[in-house]
Amino acid sequence: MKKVEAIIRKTKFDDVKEALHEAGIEFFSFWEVRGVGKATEARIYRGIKYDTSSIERILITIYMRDQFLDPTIKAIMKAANTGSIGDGKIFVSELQDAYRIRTGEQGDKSLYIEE
Amino acid sequence: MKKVEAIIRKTKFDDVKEALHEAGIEFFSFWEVRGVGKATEARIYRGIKYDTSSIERILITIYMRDQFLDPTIKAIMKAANTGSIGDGKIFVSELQDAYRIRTGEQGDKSLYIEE
Amino acid sequence: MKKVEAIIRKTKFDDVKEALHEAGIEFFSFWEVRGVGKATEARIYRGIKYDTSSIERILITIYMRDQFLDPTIKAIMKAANTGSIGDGKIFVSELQDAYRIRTGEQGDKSLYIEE
Amino acid sequence: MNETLTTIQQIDGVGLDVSINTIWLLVAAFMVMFMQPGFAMVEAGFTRQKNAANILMKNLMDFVIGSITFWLIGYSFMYGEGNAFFGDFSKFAFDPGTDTYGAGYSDYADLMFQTVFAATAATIVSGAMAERTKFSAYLVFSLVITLVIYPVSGHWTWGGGWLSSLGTDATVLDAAGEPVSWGFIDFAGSTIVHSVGAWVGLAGAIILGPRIGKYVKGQARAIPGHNIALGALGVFILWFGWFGFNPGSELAATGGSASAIAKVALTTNLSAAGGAIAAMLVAWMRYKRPTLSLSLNGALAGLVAITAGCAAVSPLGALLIGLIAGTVLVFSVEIIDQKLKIDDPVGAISVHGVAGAIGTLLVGVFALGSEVTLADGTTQLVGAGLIYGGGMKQLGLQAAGVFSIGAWAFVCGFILFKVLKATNGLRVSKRIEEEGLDIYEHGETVYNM
Amino acid sequence: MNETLTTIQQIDGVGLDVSINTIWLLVAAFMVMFMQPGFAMVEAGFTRQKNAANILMKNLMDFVIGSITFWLIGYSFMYGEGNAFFGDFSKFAFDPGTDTYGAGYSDYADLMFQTVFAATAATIVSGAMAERTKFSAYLVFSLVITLVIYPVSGHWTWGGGWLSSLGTDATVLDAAGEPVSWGFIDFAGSTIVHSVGAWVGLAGAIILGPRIGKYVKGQARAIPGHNIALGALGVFILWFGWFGFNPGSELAATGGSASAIAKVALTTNLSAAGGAIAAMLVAWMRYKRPTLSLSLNGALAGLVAITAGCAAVSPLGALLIGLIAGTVLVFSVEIIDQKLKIDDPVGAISVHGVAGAIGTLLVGVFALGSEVTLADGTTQLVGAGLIYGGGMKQLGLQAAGVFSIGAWAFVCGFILFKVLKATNGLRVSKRIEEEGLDIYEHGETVYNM
Amino acid sequence: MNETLTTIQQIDGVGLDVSINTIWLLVAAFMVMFMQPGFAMVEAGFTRQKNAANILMKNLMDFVIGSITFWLIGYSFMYGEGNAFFGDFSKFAFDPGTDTYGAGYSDYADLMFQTVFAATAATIVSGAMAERTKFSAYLVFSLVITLVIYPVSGHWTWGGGWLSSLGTDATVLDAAGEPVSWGFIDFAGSTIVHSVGAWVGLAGAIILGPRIGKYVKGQARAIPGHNIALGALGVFILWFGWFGFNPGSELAATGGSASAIAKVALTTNLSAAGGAIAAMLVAWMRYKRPTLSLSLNGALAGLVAITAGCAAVSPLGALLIGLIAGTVLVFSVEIIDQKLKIDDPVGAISVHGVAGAIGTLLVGVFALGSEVTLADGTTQLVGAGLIYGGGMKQLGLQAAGVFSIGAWAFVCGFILFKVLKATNGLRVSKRIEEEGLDIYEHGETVYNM
Ligand SMILES: Nc1ncnc2c1ncn2[C@@H]1O[C@H](COP(=O)(O)OP(=O)(O)O)[C@@H](O)[C@H]1O
Ligand SMILES: Nc1ncnc2c1ncn2[C@@H]1O[C@H](COP(=O)(O)OP(=O)(O)O)[C@@H](O)[C@H]1O
Ligand SMILES: Nc1ncnc2c1ncn2[C@@H]1O[C@H](COP(=O)(O)OP(=O)(O)O)[C@@H](O)[C@H]1O
Repeated sequence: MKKVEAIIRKTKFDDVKEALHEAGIEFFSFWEVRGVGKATEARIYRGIKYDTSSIERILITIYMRDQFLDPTIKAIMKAANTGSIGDGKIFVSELQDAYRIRTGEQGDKSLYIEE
Repeated sequence: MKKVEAIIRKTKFDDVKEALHEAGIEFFSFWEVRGVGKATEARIYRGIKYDTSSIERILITIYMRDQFLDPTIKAIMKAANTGSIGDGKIFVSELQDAYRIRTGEQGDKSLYIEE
Repeated sequence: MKKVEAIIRKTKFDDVKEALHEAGIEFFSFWEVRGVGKATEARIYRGIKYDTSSIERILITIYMRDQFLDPTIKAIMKAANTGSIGDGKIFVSELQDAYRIRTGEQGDKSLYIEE
Repeated sequence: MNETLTTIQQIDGVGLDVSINTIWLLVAAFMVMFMQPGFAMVEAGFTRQKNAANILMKNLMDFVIGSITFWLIGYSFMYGEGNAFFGDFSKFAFDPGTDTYGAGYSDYADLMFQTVFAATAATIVSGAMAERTKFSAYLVFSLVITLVIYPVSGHWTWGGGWLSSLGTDATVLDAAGEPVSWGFIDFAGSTIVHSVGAWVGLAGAIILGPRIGKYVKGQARAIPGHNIALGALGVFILWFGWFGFNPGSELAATGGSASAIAKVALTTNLSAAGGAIAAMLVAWMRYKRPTLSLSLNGALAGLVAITAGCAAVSPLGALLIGLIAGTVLVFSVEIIDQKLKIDDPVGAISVHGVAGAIGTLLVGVFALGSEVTLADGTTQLVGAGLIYGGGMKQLGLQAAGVFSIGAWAFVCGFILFKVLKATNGLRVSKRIEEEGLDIYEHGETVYNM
Repeated sequence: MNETLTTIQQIDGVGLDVSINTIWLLVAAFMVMFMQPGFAMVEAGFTRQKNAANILMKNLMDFVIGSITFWLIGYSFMYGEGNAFFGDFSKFAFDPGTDTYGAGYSDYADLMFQTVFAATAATIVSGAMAERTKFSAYLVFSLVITLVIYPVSGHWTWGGGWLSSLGTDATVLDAAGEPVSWGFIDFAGSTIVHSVGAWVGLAGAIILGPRIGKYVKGQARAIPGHNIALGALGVFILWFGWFGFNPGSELAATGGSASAIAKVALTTNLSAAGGAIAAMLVAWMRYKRPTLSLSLNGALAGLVAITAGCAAVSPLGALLIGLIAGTVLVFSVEIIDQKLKIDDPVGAISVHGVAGAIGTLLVGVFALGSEVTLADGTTQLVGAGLIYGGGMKQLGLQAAGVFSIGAWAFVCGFILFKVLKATNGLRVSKRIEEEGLDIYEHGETVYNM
Repeated sequence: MNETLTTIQQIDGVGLDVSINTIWLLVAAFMVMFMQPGFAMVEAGFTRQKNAANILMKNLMDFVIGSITFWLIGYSFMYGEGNAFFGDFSKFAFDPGTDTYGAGYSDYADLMFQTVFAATAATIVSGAMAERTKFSAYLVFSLVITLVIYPVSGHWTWGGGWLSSLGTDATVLDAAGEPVSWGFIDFAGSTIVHSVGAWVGLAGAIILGPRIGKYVKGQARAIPGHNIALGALGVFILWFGWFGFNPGSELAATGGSASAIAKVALTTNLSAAGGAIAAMLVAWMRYKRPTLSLSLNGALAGLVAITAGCAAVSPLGALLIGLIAGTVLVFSVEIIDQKLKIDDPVGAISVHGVAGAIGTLLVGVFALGSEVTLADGTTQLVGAGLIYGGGMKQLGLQAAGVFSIGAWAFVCGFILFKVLKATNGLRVSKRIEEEGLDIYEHGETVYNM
């Protein structure tokens, strides 16, 4: 199982969500993060410069079965891309185990609903 | 060492917290996330449908020594369960290293306080 | 590649940011989290005690090439330290893959900008 | 008030005093209308964010519905002459065309002033029933309270009904040989407005039952409000609005009323201050912390409590009423929440119901009374409270008002909500309550990225 | 209004009626000024948080600039005698020193009252052009609207210009043998204030184009406001302020005005209520949900719509106007947003433009008219609407006003923004829009840890 | 003001002018009371969320304590006749029973008006000492400022003390042969109210020292406020309230006062506008950005600055005072924060102290003066500023007031806080400051899930 974390523009969220659904991803979680990068736009608070480079982004976290990794990456890459600096990144890591609280299912099975 | 991430209902937070304490977990971090899932309740903003399925959840992150994994999973599974759709999931991954900033302790030792 | 997560005091954020920049870290993401720990200061809401121990912290997440791990840990350890309880922790885990959305670069390359 | 009206200079047939009184009444009415956002902010701030759109919508809609129905029928039902129990339909869809300035101010201004009071009674209920009530049921309720519940009991006192002359004693004749008429004192509506809302809300909260997760293993859980800064803003707005509510209820600013309105402003302010400080100190002693949420509730308790007696007591009496109300508030919240296990998310029952009842009763203790020259030339103090030598008489009258109106409101509320429960349904489903009324009932969330 | 002025008692040469009217006007002016935070909260709440500092700054600065320029020149240009189209410079940098109390109240009070109206017109525009307009361009715009656009069309009616006597018919002579003078009715400014702002904003929104991400593959996307609780607070504040806006526009409280101001308060309130409930119900039927955001907009639509006719229609007429305005609002928002694809983040064009136009036109339907005694002793109803037997005449006058002023505002706005676009630039760069105007334009964010 | 009082029509022995003045004073008092949420929102918005409950609680409690103590003792100490330096106890627990309408309005209205002023002085301090002061210490301080510090220096001018006749010159006799009496001009309290609060706060901020993390390696760090939208709302509320503060301070609306109150509203508004725009432009030039936070502070600086001279200067003069105040504000914030390293989280010292002092001094430059007919029949201008030919005299008087009152407030504050530090403790522990005063001092957080 994999954990995919994607940091994307807020304005691209709807597009990415749709692309993920098309790629077969039904569940994911997300929250707002701030990113520090190369952009160095000064903020001024009452005459003092501060926080010279943080921007607002959304972090999407998806836990998935291995076979979804490739389509997911592709979907995000396509939907979140604008070509300008600040499009964000995708990070992949290994997920060891997963449980569905409602049913107690474990492992792969907990990541999809049998129909 | 393990990293356990649990996505639970907000209303179950107090129960889970108590259960974790009983399971010997003294430290954890949490924040609010939104989840996208199968529920597809339409929202309407000024006549336009949007964001058709996001719900509010809490993500709890616990970094722990290996021996705490089982009791932790059990505790969360029990305390967060309501049996209805939307109870959430638990994810486990490997943690490579840990440090306590205050003392500089590293590894397992950084995850508990000797008394 | 590594993923470093550091939970630090809000008031130490500026110091840590500077230290990271000095250590060569150009990009990171952060958000606000609440921590549950040993501190047990009671809150009272309309006569009922609750939420006896949560405090506000910042979680910094940095995805990096392996060679940055050591300087990064050192930088955070130094900048975030006050010596009092509550300084926070640093967690390290393995990162399997990374992509830069703008360019499509993958792996190590996606984590720095060639000049 | 305006006994020498005929001698007052007129412009186009309207006396300057009429203009003065009308301005005063309108400004007061506008300030009372401004209490609506005060309630909205308090109720939204003291509940969870997943239900914020719902509570704001309820606060908007009870004012909207109240504005229409009270103009259409409620006003007539309350102030139409009728009998001792109900008004009539003589003021239906109020629009006399030609203003009579009957009471020394524009008739239209009176309607406006009374309308915002009706809406206040309605809006209190939403707090006690927050976070679990169906929106459609709430709309029906808003209609009924401004059409019937509030106007009827309002008629009993302010509309000249039976409570307004309950104290009259056939043996006490004034200089003109008429029995001196007085009764239950509720100057601006501790009981008539605030408690009515609260007791209806109590009935609703009982029938609804507590929110999911409020009582776990027999223990009350704290469900903190999501934005106490908005709540504090709301309380300050309410405090401000109360300077329209109480001093405005003098309904005049000329003659002796010029002093009366200022004195009412003073008693109102002192009681609010007393309520806040008492609640803070009691909470400090009991819970080891001077908590903001209870201090805010304490200020409101002081305001509600003084509303009945603001024109009848001295500044010192007002301060004492506030201190008592603030003290009781803390215990009341604790008992209702933790002992009686009635889930009142914003404390409306304690603030508007308990403090309203206590404040109304305390008029029977602290009222200065007014001197009346009797037929035999002696003077007598009528309406004086216990400590000013009035004995238990006024206290009895106050109790009669508190209990009769309380019973009316509670019973009406109880029946109404039972009927709603059986027909339309009163409570949202478990899932909706869990995920928030905003998404399911209104399809909208208040906070977005 | 004060025909018998000379007989009124004076203190130091100033009649008590002057004091009464001045107080009334000042309190009303302060309440209208208080609409500024209402607009600020609505606009900030209904847009995204990354642009909140920008929108707050615009709301602050249009009031600031308007206050200065309208005092300096705008007031003179609007109310200076001039000709039928423009005022003059006779009131430049208004400071007469000795007050003439020319209109029955302090001259300075009049300036204050008119100033806050001018600022209202200006502030409406920021909503329609939110989240993408350069701050510097907005400053220039604020200057121009309070210096020229608003004062000129304002002069046409309120300044005694051509629209104010358009209905005059040389054959209808009053008792004194003079032609009875009346014209376009816009009592407090549905068209003169609100629509002017909206049509300028429409021009701006068209020239700017939609926000990035608003229309994707030809489909309108929802970009929800970041804090509807602030938005709701803003609407309540505006509602409160409107009680200064409309009743204050009577410009007097003595004589028959004592009744008029109260009646205007009533019509204003009923229309607002009608607007809110209609919008809620229509949205409920159309989108299956009673949404807060549209109900709030509906209340504003009701308020804007009644502003023209608040003194001319009956309470029932007012309620109907509100219901119509609230209904139209929902469709207007949908059409402008989804069909015409004009991106108006807070719905200003629908609320202030469309509802303003409809409300102004409806005066031609619902106006009660006023009876005038003619030279031959008979009486005639002038200014009556369609349903009161006035035929199409008043409707025609209303249409003349709506279209002439609308055209003036739209064309001026169009030229102004085209010029700004070509010179200073009107829209921020893609990157700034993406990351938020707050950081790049103001170097500051509103929400911080 | 009411020289022909006896001839005014009365109702029940109370003149209509008394009603008019009383209404005016009460409405103004309510508006000033409403400045409390303004301050609360500004201070909460400009500090961090972990201390929001604390700052809201302080704002609530200083008004509460001020309301009680000023009624009980402060009012008497300020306005009781006494001597040139202190009042007396003749108005202790103010409740005269029978209203004398001594000054042309209800005595109770006067108390209300003065009370809200006292509370304003108190509330300013919380901003300067925010985010690190013990709550218990703050309560004691609130008591002392409304009991002693504010009433004493207030007595010097408004209570008829030594500053009020400092300009009197035994050789300048009026028509009646009496020396013409005038002195330090501070119409509504730039110095008497605002600066007093600010200088006490300055003493407090110095004794407390800066917040943890404010100065790192000798460099000032920005600690941005957590919700500038609330801050902006607060500023708008304050601006609105100021229309009660300044025009209300005329204490009458009849006779020439009808014009005066309107003119004061105008000067107040122009100065606020001037302050905001100057601060914006200076910040734009100095920091490359038109920042919201400084523009908001600039508006407040303009308001504070004009408070002394609002009735003494021309509209143009007011605009200039605002422009100067707004300009100085930016430098003052920078110097106090970055050079002097005094940590004033919300800029209260610059806004209320520096702008207050400058505004008061500028009266000595811009005051128009008033003409007095002397015993010899010639007329003389007294109280005129530098540019109107008054020379340095009035400037000297203003300086005397600014410095004597400033010294009094600062020294009292210094002693008070030193005593508090030595006894109760003034500053919270490092851990409490780090984790937030809300949790540890009040056991409650403002924002919850
Ligand atoms: N190495 C990293 N670790 C953590 N977050 C990162 C990292 N690189 C990028 N981000 C996040 O992604 C956001 C946008 O990425 P950025 O590098 O600016 O895009 P681009 O590569 O297109 O220039 C950053 O603001 C930050 O939040
Ligand atoms: N694969 C996943 N990746 C990320 N988040 C998930 C995933 N599955 C579930 N979640 C999170 O958990 C929440 C609740 O889980 P859900 O699947 O709805 O519960 P259930 O399995 O009981 O139906 C979701 O809203 C989402 O936030
Ligand atoms: N094992 C853990 N898992 C998750 N979060 C943790 C863990 N340990 C600490 N934290 C986070 O770090 C914060 C501060 O750490 P803490 O242990 O209190 O510092 P110290 O070790 O210096 O006493 C906690 O409030 C919590 O948010």
